[in-house]
Amino acid sequence: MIYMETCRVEDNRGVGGEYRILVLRSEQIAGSVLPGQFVHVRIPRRNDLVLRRPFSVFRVRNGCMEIFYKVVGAGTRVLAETRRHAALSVLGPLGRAFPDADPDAEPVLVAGGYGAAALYMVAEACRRRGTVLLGGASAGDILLGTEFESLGWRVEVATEDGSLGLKGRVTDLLDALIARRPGEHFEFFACGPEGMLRAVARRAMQKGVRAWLSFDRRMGCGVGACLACVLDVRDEGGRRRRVRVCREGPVFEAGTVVWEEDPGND
Amino acid sequence: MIYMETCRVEDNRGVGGEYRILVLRSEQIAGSVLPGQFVHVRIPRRNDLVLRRPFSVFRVRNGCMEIFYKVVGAGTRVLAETRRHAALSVLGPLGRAFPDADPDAEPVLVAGGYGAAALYMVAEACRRRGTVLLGGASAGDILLGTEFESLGWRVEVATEDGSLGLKGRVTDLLDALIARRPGEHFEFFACGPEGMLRAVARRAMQKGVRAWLSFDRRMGCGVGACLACVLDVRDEGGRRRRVRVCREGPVFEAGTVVWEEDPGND
Amino acid sequence: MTEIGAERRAAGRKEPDLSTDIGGIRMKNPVMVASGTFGFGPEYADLVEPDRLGGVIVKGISLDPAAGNEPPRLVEVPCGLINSIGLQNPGVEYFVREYMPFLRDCGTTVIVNIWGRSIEEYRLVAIRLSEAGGVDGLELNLSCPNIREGGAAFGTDARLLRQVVTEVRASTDLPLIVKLSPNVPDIGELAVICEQAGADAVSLINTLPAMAVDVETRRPRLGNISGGLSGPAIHPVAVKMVWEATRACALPVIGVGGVSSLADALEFFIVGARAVAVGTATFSNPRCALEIVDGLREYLAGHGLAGMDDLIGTLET
Amino acid sequence: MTEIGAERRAAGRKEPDLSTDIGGIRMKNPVMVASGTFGFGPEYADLVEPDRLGGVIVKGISLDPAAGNEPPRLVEVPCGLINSIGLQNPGVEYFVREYMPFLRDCGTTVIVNIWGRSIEEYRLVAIRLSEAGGVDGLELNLSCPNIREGGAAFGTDARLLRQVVTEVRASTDLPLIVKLSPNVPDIGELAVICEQAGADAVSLINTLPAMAVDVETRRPRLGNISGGLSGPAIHPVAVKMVWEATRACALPVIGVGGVSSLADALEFFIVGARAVAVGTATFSNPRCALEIVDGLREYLAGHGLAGMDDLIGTLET
Ligand SMILES: Cc1cc2nc3c(=O)[nH]c(=O)nc-3n(C[C@H](O)[C@H](O)[C@H](O)COP(=O)(O)OP(=O)(O)OC[C@H]3O[C@@H](n4cnc5c(N)ncnc54)[C@H](O)[C@@H]3O)c2cc1C
Ligand SMILES: Cc1cc2nc3c(=O)[nH]c(=O)nc-3n(C[C@H](O)[C@H](O)[C@H](O)COP(=O)(O)OP(=O)(O)OC[C@H]3O[C@@H](n4cnc5c(N)ncnc54)[C@H](O)[C@@H]3O)c2cc1C
Ligand SMILES: Cc1cc2nc3c(=O)[nH]c(=O)nc-3n(C[C@H](O)[C@H](O)[C@H](O)COP(=O)(O)O)c2cc1C
Ligand SMILES: Cc1cc2nc3c(=O)[nH]c(=O)nc-3n(C[C@H](O)[C@H](O)[C@H](O)COP(=O)(O)O)c2cc1C
Ligand code: FES
Ligand code: FES
Repeated sequence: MIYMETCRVEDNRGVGGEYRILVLRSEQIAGSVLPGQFVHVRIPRRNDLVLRRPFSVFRVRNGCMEIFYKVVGAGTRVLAETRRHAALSVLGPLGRAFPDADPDAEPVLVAGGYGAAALYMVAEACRRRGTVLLGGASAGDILLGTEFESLGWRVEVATEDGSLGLKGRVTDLLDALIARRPGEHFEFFACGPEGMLRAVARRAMQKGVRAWLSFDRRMGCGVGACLACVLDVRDEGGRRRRVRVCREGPVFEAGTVVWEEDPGND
Repeated sequence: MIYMETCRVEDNRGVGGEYRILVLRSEQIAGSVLPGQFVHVRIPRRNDLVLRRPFSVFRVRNGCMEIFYKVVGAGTRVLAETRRHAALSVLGPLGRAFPDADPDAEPVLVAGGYGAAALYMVAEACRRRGTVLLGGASAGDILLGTEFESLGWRVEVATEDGSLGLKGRVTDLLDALIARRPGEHFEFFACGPEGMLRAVARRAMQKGVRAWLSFDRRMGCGVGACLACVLDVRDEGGRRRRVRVCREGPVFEAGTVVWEEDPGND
Repeated sequence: MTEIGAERRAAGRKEPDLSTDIGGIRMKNPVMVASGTFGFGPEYADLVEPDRLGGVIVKGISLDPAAGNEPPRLVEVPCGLINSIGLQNPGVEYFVREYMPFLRDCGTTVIVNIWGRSIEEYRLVAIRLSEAGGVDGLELNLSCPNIREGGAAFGTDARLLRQVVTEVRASTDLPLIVKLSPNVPDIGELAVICEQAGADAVSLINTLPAMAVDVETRRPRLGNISGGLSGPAIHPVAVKMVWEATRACALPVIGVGGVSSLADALEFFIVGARAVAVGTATFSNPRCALEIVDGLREYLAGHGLAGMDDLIGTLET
Repeated sequence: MTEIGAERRAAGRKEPDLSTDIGGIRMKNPVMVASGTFGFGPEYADLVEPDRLGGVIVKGISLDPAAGNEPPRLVEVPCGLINSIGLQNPGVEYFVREYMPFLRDCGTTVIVNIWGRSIEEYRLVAIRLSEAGGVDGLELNLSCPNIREGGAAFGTDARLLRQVVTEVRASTDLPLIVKLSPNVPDIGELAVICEQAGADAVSLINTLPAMAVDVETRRPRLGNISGGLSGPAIHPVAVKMVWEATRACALPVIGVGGVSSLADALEFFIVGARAVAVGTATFSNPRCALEIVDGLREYLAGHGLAGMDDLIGTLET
């Protein structure tokens, strides 16, 4: 069931750099959202912005749903200025959640930037704790490390400029992890830029690991009506199909995705 | 000289009903504005509103220029929400001022609704004090009565619903005044809805009184470039000319205005 | 018309009558959802009760499945958006099998928007949908800026327009609405051709051809380079076109383009539209069309109008 | 072009070269102010140094004085405005006598927009302005939605278009810019006709025909019933048209429509415009064009581009 709910802003705080957490009082959506689902938020006061903005649900606490967002453009700038007690129209929960983790596999969460937000509920839900790999351009883009640790996950970090953790990419951490534990039966859960997802998919396919990827696409309706957010996948029969990230996704199994360009060697 | 000035909001307070006073810190405009001139204010934050909004300058005090406005639509609604310390872009001073009052005449200010705001600086500037006639739909639309009185003007009031002063129109007050003092040499200064201006003009022409009318027209540029705000007048030679309210006006001598419809009997 | 209105008023304080008729298509109220913005029917079911809508206009259906254009397919611009979906759809057979059962039962008027790469394709889709049952009308999309073959050409070339409407008309008994291209100097002329060729209504407007560029990468913001502009930005253009069309011919006109509030819909009715369709606004407010229905009822009651006939085409000039 | 660019780059960290050339009209930078939004020259003088503009395009001038349409002449709509000024102007004689002295001395390129009710009127105005001295180019307005005779018809009818351009071309040695109507299915075709008929450039776009209704009074919001839509709302439509025109013909194109920021101007340059003109945005921000000039200089420097030729038409598709 998708709801359109008017949510009060309970909090809207900066958490370093361009990152912020928006806390929304919600009955219906918070009560039913699953890990990996997202919501579609109407930007208040700016009539020139005709589209909602999609955000993963970061977590649900005390009857509130939280969104962990980065200020990148006009819409998120307005959100950043939105004060406590303001009312926001939110559609959700939208999309298909990450599936339950395989109890026989060691879960590895791979996050690029605010992708970490989409994986936090997975980390909460997994019976088994595993490793979280956090990547970003710089130390400021490494998000939620302590939160994942408090949930009992092992956290490893890579930054492209070397300002925190390994100097390199999050997939370098993944390579190292795979190399360190050759016999391990892994399951990957990833959210981040498409290049990162592709790199994770490539490793998963090479090693025969199941990998769940959460995609980011320009969205119109968020509910499957406009066909803006399509992605090409193969169905069981190997037939190429064009599906909607907002409805059949945003989570897809790596093996089903048809990559626009060859995954290459990254 | 027309300036484009970024003005800080020093105050923005409700003064009853839909009426508010906006106090703007201004160096350039406040330093040179004359009675009857107006400013053109950019509406902040609402990118969908592409036009500025014109407002008479109500008064200048302590290096601030004040605007007395009524909340009527999208732009004034946003203005009403604008907080202290916000910055507003203001163009001004614009248009031609009321001329200096004739020292040999008894000045009569005739105001409909927020038209009173445009006449306040006239009341300040006149050497001779006279009568202010304030009209409006209801008691709440009678504005600035005590302020005019503090300046030493006699104030008379008419409301259409009779909730304050005479039940009737401001022009009924004018008729009574003229009847009361048949030998008096008057000069009228009027600002209000076009119907009221027309009625004032008719009386002025009948009695041979000089009347200065301040017009309200939809404006684009405010400086004479777009030709949106035209009004038909006759020049000295009696030739019909189409002039710009924002540049040649907003103040016109009643006798020069070509009325679209016959002034009629109102 | 005014007589009927007077009669209704005389009948006392009845609820205003929102029903309307578009070239033989009866609708319980004149507010529909526009093609391409409401999917194939069930997508918004959790949020919008379809039986409270005047009608649903289904996303464009073609003979064969179509994959549409490459992403990105949507870009937001001031007070609007540009889409280059490219008429992706699963083809008429799949549509009839998978979606018509829902649509037949959804309790509202169902209009199917159709398109083809040739007149023959238009004809075959029309025939298939006429047999399907449950379709109340067809909307011929002759104006899509997003497909290379056919598309807008049918809607701008007078000769082609006459031909495609005539041939589809001969192939189906369903009421036929023609969705024209706004990219023409004289929309009235084309509306008259539709009328002569046997169409039952026209709908105006489709999106305006448009384009946006990422100035950092210097690449188009859409996979397809250009697309069609919709949303509040185009509403004043649509109002003008609807007004012109209603003056040029007797066909009922469906007003489409930038409707996001009651006032937007009222403008269309006042200039002469017999129905409106809400498109882009649904993305931001899924219940926009329903809110307009409620607002319209209040407006009619508040203005002493007994029904839509007292409102439609009452512009005073 | 790229060679020149490379040379310039080699010459070191020089200021980028903003100068451009529109069909023989040299301009110090490619940002002008659009016809009808900057008056006859002096109106904005207190706020905008004209000698820092690329050029001023004067409000439409006709042979005889014209009173224009009845007020209200302007209505604000989402991200735009509709105007129905109706080409009010004091006539060419008065213009030359009263305004040309200011314009001759204002230190920028002066383009005069002209219109007529017949081809003969266009010709006579062109001749008078050619003799006046100080006019750097003429812009033929063949696309005004606000006058009944002539106006847009010249810009949408291929035959008339060819005729008016040919005849005006024969009457003047001034560079000739044709301002086309956006209300056509294929702007490229019309641009080619302008090229063949001897025009030196085209400018795109004029306003889109549009209309707004007061839903309480049920009257048009404009005295003239309808008018032309301008502002950010039309920018994506203009970008598409400029792109089409630059691909269809070799004429330089002036991009007009909804420019209110550096990014808007850059979009025009990237799709191929050799200059832009700022219209409606000047009302809200009189210094908009000047701010774009400054922003453009920074953009070129920041992106290692030596001049406009390194930017114009560099869309990667
Ligand atoms: C399923 C999903 C989950 C997301 N979760 C998060 C999250 O948890 N935290 C977070 O910070 N961001 C998230 N994003 C990205 C977020 O939607 C964009 O950053 C945001 O829409 C930018 O809006 P803007 O107006 O500030 O930027 P602008 O660039 O001004 O936006 C203009 C348009 O582009 C779209 N857009 C811009 N960037 C993106 C993007 N990366 N992906 C999709 N559309 C985009 C906007 O929605 C809007 O329509 C998610 C995106 C998707 C699709
Ligand atoms: C010279 C002049 C002086 C004015 N002085 C005052 C004043 O001192 N106090 C005050 O409260 N109001 C004054 N007004 C009227 C004021 O400009 C409008 O009330 C205001 O623009 C309404 O804007 P809005 O967005 O709230 O309303 P909307 O109706 O949403 O405005 C939409 C558009 O219509 C225009 N518009 C709306 N009403 C008017 C109007 N009455 N006159 C001209 N344009 C209008 C707006 O500027 C805008 O372009 C003056 C107008 C003029 C021309
Ligand atoms: C995402 C999207 C998809 C569309 N698909 C179609 C379509 O398949 N067939 C069609 O005739 N019109 C289609 N349209 C056009 C709309 O039906 C409508 O004519 C246009 O968007 C203007 O209305 P609006 O401004 O209310 O959106 C589409 C519009 C959008 C935004
Ligand atoms: C008030 C107004 C008056 C205009 N007058 C003319 C004119 O006289 N001649 C002309 O060719 N274009 C005229 N235009 C059109 C503009 O030059 C320009 O093409 C159009 O407004 C689009 O640009 P913009 O969106 O930047 O305003 C006028 C536009 C406006 C808003
Ligand atoms: S966003 Fe509309 S279908 Fe996915
Ligand atoms: S408002 Fe532009 S000329 Fe007066």
